[in-house]
Amino acid sequence: MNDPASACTRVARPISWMIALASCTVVGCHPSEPNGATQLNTVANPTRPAPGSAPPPGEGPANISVPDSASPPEDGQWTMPSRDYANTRFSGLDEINTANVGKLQLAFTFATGTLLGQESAVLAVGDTLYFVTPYPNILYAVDLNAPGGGLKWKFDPKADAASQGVACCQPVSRGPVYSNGRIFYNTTDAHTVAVDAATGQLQWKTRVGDFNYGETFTMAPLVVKDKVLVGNSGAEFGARGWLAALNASDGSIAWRAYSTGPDRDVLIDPSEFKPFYPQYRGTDLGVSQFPPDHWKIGGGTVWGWISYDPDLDLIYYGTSNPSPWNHEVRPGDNLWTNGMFARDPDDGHARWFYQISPHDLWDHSAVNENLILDMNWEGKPRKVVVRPDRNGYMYVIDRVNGELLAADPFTYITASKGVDLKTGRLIHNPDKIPSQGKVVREVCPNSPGAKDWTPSSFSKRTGLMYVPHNEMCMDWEIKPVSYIAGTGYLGVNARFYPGPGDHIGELMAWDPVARRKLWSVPERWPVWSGTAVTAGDVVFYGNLEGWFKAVHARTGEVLWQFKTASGIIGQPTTFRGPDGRQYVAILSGIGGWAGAIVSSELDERDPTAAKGFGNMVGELKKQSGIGGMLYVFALPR
Amino acid sequence: MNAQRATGLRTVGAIALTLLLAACSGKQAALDPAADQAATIGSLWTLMLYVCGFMYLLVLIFLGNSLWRARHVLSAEPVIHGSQSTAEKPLRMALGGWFGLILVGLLVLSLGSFLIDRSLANARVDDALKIKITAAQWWWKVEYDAETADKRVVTANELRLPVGRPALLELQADDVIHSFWIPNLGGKQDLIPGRINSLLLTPRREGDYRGQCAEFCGLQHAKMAIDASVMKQSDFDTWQQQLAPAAAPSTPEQVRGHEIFMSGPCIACHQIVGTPAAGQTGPDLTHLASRRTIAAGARPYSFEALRDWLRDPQTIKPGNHMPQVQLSDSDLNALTSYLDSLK
Amino acid sequence: MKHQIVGDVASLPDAAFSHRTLIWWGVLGFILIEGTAFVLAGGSYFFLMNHTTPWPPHRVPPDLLIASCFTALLLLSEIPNVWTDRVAHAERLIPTRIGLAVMTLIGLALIVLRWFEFQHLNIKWDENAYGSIVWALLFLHTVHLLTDWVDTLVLTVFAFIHDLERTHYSDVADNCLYWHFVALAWLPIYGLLYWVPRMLK
Amino acid sequence: MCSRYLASLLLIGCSVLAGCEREQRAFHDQAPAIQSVSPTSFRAGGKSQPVAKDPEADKYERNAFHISEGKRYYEWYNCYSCHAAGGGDIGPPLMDDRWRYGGEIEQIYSSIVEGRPNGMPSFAGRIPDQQVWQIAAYVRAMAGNAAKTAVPARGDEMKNTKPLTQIPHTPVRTERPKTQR
Amino acid sequence: MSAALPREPGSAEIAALDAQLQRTWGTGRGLWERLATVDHKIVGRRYVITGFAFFVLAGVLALLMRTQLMKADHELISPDRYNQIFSMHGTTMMFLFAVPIMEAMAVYLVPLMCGTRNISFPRLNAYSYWVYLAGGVMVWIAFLLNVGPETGWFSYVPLAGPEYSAGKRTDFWAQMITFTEVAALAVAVELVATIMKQRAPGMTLARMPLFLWAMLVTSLMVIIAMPAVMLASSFLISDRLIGTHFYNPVEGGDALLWQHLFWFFGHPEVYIIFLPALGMVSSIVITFSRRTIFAYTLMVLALLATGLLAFGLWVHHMFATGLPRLGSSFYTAASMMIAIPSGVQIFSWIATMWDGKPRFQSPLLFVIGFIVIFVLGGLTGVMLAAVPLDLQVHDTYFVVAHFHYVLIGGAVFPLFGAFYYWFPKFTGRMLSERLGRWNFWLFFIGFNVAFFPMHILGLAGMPRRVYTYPSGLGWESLNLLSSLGAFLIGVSVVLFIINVMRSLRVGEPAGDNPWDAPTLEWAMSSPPPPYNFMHVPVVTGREALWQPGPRQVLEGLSPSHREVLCTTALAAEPDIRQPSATPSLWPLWAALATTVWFIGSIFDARAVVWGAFPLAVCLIGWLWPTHPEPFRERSPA
Repeated sequence: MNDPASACTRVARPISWMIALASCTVVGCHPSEPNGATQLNTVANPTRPAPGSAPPPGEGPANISVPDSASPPEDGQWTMPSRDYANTRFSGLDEINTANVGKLQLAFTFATGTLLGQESAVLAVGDTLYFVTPYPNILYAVDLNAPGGGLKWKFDPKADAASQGVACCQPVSRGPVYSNGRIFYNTTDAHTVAVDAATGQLQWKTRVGDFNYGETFTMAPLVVKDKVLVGNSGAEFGARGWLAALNASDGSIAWRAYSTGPDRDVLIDPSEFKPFYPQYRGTDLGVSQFPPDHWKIGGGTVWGWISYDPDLDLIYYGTSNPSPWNHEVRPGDNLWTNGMFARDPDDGHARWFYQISPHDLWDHSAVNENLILDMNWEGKPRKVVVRPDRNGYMYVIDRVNGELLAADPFTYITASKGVDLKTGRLIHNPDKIPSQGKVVREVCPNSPGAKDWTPSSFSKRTGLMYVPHNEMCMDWEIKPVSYIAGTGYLGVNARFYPGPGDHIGELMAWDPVARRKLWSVPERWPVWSGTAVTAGDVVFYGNLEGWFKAVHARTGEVLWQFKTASGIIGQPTTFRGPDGRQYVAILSGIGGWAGAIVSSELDERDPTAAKGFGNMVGELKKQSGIGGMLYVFALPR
Repeated sequence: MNAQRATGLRTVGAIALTLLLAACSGKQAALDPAADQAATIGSLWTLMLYVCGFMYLLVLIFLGNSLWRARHVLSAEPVIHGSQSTAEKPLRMALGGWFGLILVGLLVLSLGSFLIDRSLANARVDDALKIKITAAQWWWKVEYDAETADKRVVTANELRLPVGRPALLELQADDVIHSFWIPNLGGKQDLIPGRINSLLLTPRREGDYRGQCAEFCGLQHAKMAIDASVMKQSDFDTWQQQLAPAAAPSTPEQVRGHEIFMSGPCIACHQIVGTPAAGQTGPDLTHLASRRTIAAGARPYSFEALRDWLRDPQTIKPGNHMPQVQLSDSDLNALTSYLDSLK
Repeated sequence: MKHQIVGDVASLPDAAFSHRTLIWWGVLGFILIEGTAFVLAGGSYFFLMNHTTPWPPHRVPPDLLIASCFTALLLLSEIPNVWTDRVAHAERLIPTRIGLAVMTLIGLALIVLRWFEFQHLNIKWDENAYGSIVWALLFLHTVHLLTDWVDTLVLTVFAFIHDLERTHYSDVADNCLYWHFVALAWLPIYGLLYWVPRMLK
Repeated sequence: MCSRYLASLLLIGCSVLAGCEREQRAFHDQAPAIQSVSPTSFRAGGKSQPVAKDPEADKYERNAFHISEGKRYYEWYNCYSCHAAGGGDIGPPLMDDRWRYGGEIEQIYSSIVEGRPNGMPSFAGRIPDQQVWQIAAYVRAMAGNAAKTAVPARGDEMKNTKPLTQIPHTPVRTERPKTQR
Repeated sequence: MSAALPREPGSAEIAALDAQLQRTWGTGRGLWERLATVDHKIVGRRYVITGFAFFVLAGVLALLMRTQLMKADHELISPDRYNQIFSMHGTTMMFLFAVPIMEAMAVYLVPLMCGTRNISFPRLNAYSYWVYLAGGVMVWIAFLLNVGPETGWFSYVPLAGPEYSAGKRTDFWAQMITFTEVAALAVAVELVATIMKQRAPGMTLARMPLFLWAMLVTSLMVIIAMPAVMLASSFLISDRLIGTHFYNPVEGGDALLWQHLFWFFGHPEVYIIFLPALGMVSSIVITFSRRTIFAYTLMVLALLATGLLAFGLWVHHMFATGLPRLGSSFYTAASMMIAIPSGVQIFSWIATMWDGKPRFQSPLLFVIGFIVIFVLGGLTGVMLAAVPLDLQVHDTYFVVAHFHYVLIGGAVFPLFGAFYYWFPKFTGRMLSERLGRWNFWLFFIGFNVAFFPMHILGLAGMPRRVYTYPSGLGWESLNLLSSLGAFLIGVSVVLFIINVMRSLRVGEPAGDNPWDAPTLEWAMSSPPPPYNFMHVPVVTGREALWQPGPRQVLEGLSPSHREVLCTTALAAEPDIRQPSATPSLWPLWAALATTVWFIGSIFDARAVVWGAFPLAVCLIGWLWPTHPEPFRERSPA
């Protein structure tokens, strides 16, 4: 297992590389201006590592590491959107590094043919790139061998157009996943498909949910052992949340664990379920913590990121907000929504649960990524997950037993007064409890939260997390709402506006050991893209205006940036091409919740448009266009 | 003529007294108290009636007397200065006395009012049953608080209270100002959008009472009643426990009615716990058939009344938000018999 | 009935100043009415303020510059106003004409300033209750400013094309009185709109 | 003299009609019998083509009560959850006066009842006919197309759009609207 | 011109003077001259007749309501129409009948009682009438066109706000408020100025008839109270038309702001209606008892105290809104305190009668009816002031009974008394005493039959403003009784109208002073000549005409120009002569411009700006300083 000593030996290797880098800095190849493409860099690049080699040596962090089992060594590929089971989004490739990233150039582009939000990660498997468009959810296989990236094949799942009407924040897809010669991904109309990675032939297609009840798919599946894990979206439509495991072989449903309702639906077996805190113990809490019968439309969908710890053989994932947003309709803690489950991937049985926001007031869905890390915690090594949450706290939770170790605010928060570490409960701000007929003003963070689904990354070299997050506040009014199957189930008027400070979004480097923010890169608009970090100590992300940026992983300096045609809300990935060079890929195409104003051509004269974004991002229409394009970058040959 | 007047007054008084008794009984009568609050106010009313009645009597006597004196023909010259009159001085003294009497009377009344108000305001609320009442045009939503959320009981246009236990009502309005008033139980309290008011009632006498919205709230202000029952604690508990999900339809006709309900516009606004219907903008119907009235007291409950209501709600309660849905007679019967099965 | 004539009023003057004239009482009555309206509008401001935190809801108090210029000019205008009042009482034609003209010009400048003040307000009336009451107070005062300015303008024009009688001088004096009211009424409104939100911080 | 009376009588008569139409609270109104208004005819593509106007339908967008009820039902039937207060969200904006399936009240009625591809569900059987007309009238009001004297300035809710009484009626444009920058 | 003083004018001199004054002050018979008239008697007469017409119209509405409520479950009138009817009944009675008719009586009587030739601002007076007429006619036409107010005379928000009162109905109501308040305020200012500056020489404050005192206090109350409702209704209409948020609780407004502002006006309003009636009662009691009022000073103090206290108890209309209970107790005390001055006045009148020699003619009958009814209403008022009791009977028929006892008893009975009393002065003919008695007894009995049962109905739980009620609650018989009583009142009012019609043609000629009343309005012929007083009367005692000796007068006011005498405010010593405005059409044009402005702004908010221009033009035309040539010749050097 992972003891600190072994971690040390492993991270000691990159030291020599650091020396090289340092010398580079000394002789003046200081990373270029943001438009560094114009700057000539005459200092020699680090030699290209051989394919499949281990990450370059460097100085690794002392008190934190990623378990090897959850994060296998670098192979130059990127087979799942979160890169590995630990959700690090860390690539061991270092051909592109702080010294030369300024020279990054466009290698090729590829039109996606769709104009809504492009949230998909671009997978790189062997000599092929795979990505999924928003509805109609076409899976593209791009041939890296063809000059300029030719189309290998494309697969159209023929998803039902009507399902677009129940996709809360555009019918996006967060990507496919590759496993064992097949690509699995989810379609908007709540199907999961398996496609032969080589030929694009459909292997199986399973209808896992029913969009007539508001269930759609936006998440990327995760394949654990022989199970394809998928969860639904649609808590804005009163969909009851679940996570399902499909047998990878034939697509049949192995198990389905609901987020509300009786224990047998939630797959809680009292003999196995050992939550740390007493409030989660009891029978059928998923029923009793809702008004009568409400659990059937209680939300708690599972549309975020799943992590997996092979050592403990547990998956970790969060459940979303309860339905509807109007909290007065659903008194009680609304278990098991807005919390985090640890489950056995084989039978789906829950092992522990921790609720991030009991009786959620603000749509602070708890679906964000859980980074699987091993840390020295108060002198003792502990297996933890670290998760930046929408409610503005950075949670550190023991992943063995579900004990809350820390919840540190990383943004301006008025919605709550902190987290009680004894009881594990979030303390709602009594001044901000919404009641009907009043606007609650200055709720920070707002409902997309301090950080929405946009995944952060963790560098094994710096020991830092790179978190794209936002400083936004909102006014919030609740109003009566009826559940009508297939229509939105919100009961809220909201309008968003920037929080304190001169910027809305930022890319933040968070030190999970010291539990503090180190530096940040400010952005005028919300940061709605994921991040990726490489062994070259470069962090990649994009912003809504369309700039794709490379940032120094240690200083936060913007080393390089490139203006794509549309805003970026995708997830950057990096890989080694068949020609042995390191590439960086990103989808550009504004949309999603924050960008719908632009790509759905909403009318920002209504501040409540896009559930409140209308009030804030109307100007974005002037700065970002509608688009859908794959960009792949590489250093000049 | 004065004699006539006096007789007339006596007759009027006698009639008035008889009629006054009408106010002293009934299921929507302020002077027929069934709760501590109404009883306390009733005693204040009695005090006021006596004090004010006495003062009124004095005025009438004085007035009658002055008219009686007018029979005496006095000199024709007008009195320009009060001092010319011998009666000026005694009248001044009488005025002083009258002034004092008013002061004392008002003092008694203010003090009485103040003390009673304090006693009402300071009543104990620790073990009170908490009930949230939301008023909308033109019906009442009633939610009983419970230890866990799933034990909460939601109903509409009826309020059931256990006898002897204080009930703390939390009052809110969805749209316009309404006023909650069950005269037999206590005074009224407004429900104002954007504010939360509360009202404490401590029922002491079992029985059925009626309340009505007391603040003008639009077209159907007249037909916004609430049916209140005060019952034994044990009966109350039984009632609450019965309120599990709605009965499943049993006869084929009910099954068809159920289908009509679930596939029609009904479910957009109404809730029937245990079925997909989860609307909130209309009254909860889970136990509709156990209520004594429909449409917030517009009609007594009966199968026929319910069917009439479903056929044409706009004739029974013009302007209300229940739409007219075109249904064939057989569909109407099926729907009615399904709803009628929701005991 | 027999009448007995006991005196003759023909020797009484037919014009006078201030409270001896009917007009003055009328002006006073309207000042009272409008003053009450101002007080109640100010009360409404406080009433709404007590219902909303923070105040203003978007935390941005209105910009001080233009309003303060306006206030300063309004206060300065009291100098020519008092002077005009004095020369009118003395029934001096030329100074009265000058005073009226100066007051008209100052009034015009104030209206222009007010125009910019509206332009630079921190909020629109249809944003929230704060915006509504701010606009209402400012609008209310602007109406007074405008009416008195039109009144001054008419008097000025009249004074330049006619000789003035005592009754006209009296009108001028009443106009000066009303201007006192316009100026005085502004000060609490200025405090309310511009300083109360700042003091709350 | 006589003619003057006659004229004033006529004037009053006219305003009687206008007033009645705008102010009537018709609880039992028979909804217009609508012939299917196809948005897919060659002429109706995205533009408000003049369709055969049913005077009954026309009444709705000129009647204050219907528009006000429409606003209520727009919320009750969760229309706002996709179209917000007209600015749009999952569904397209309704206040920009750009209509994919036609902006006449009959066409809006059809869109609600029949549903449209790409997500607009069909509310046939879910919303009673008269209420659909009322909602359609309110939707017309959002883009400034209903009678200005019949629309409410705002609702008792979070401030959203400009007061409806002040939303200018933007005539249907053939070019791309200004939202395309 | 004059010989030695004192002297008695010869009849030739009188005839010559009369002819000259007729020329100077008279109103011609042409249409334009009638429209241009500024004679306070003509304007007052129009005012009274218009006000009475509104009384009859509102009475018809009352009968409609009583017809509807005669039976349980009676659905004769639809709720929509019924709501308009009761709103119009209240609105018309309060705003178009009660306040205007009291002011109208004052417009007619105050200059006469003061001993002056015209009211202080005759053109403003004419303007006030036209504006009042326009407002009343506007709202009634609107009502007939089904655009009548539907939210009660109190128009509580949010029911009257933009969301719940569709269309223009409430807008018309709100503008009607503006119309009537402009009219009422104008009259109030005139009356104050008239009473303060135009009293006859020698009429010191201590010699003022109580009617003048009552009107002075009333006018001051109007000046303080009416701006509140104008402000409130302006807020309301701007909420409805331009989307302000004064009453939108969600955006920081408050429904209770309306109630505070409305009742800050609404409660004094009751006293504004009631105080003039007290003045009338005093006049009648004095005349018919042939004794000066008992305790004059206390009566004056009582009027002042009532006027002051009236502003301290508006909150007692809001006890049920959940305001802090302890604060409410203060208003209980204040409300009860107002019983003290009322009690003192009641005592004084009865004492005056007791010590006097009452003649039981119609005016006094109405006063006796007033005392019997009003005292009962006052006592139920004391009951309503008690918070707990108010919570039971507030907004029930008990309150309906209470305020009809107070307002009909306290204002309409005295008003009818005043009609009988002053009719001879207005017309020169007596009303029939026999019909008068029928009129009184039918009214008195009908009133008590109609309204006494309502006390019981209220206690039996019947709320106000219901268009129908169910059977089985024991309300049927009382309601039937009440309706019968209402029809009795109707019959009595018809009798009154017949009486008036008859008397106008064949009534007994009245002579100057048929009742041998002591106040100055009886000093000239009936009806009064256009110039009122040939010479300026001099007052030597409180009961001017009862003073022994010949009537003393002053000469010297211009016979050829409109001129009035101003006296000092307190001691009423002759001070200056002031010109009085000549007939003009400008007030009519200004009123028309005002009407266009106000009604225009209902339909288009921009009318607030453009509508002001025609009005400004009219006002400039009206107020353009005249050149007082005629006076010059007569001015002392």
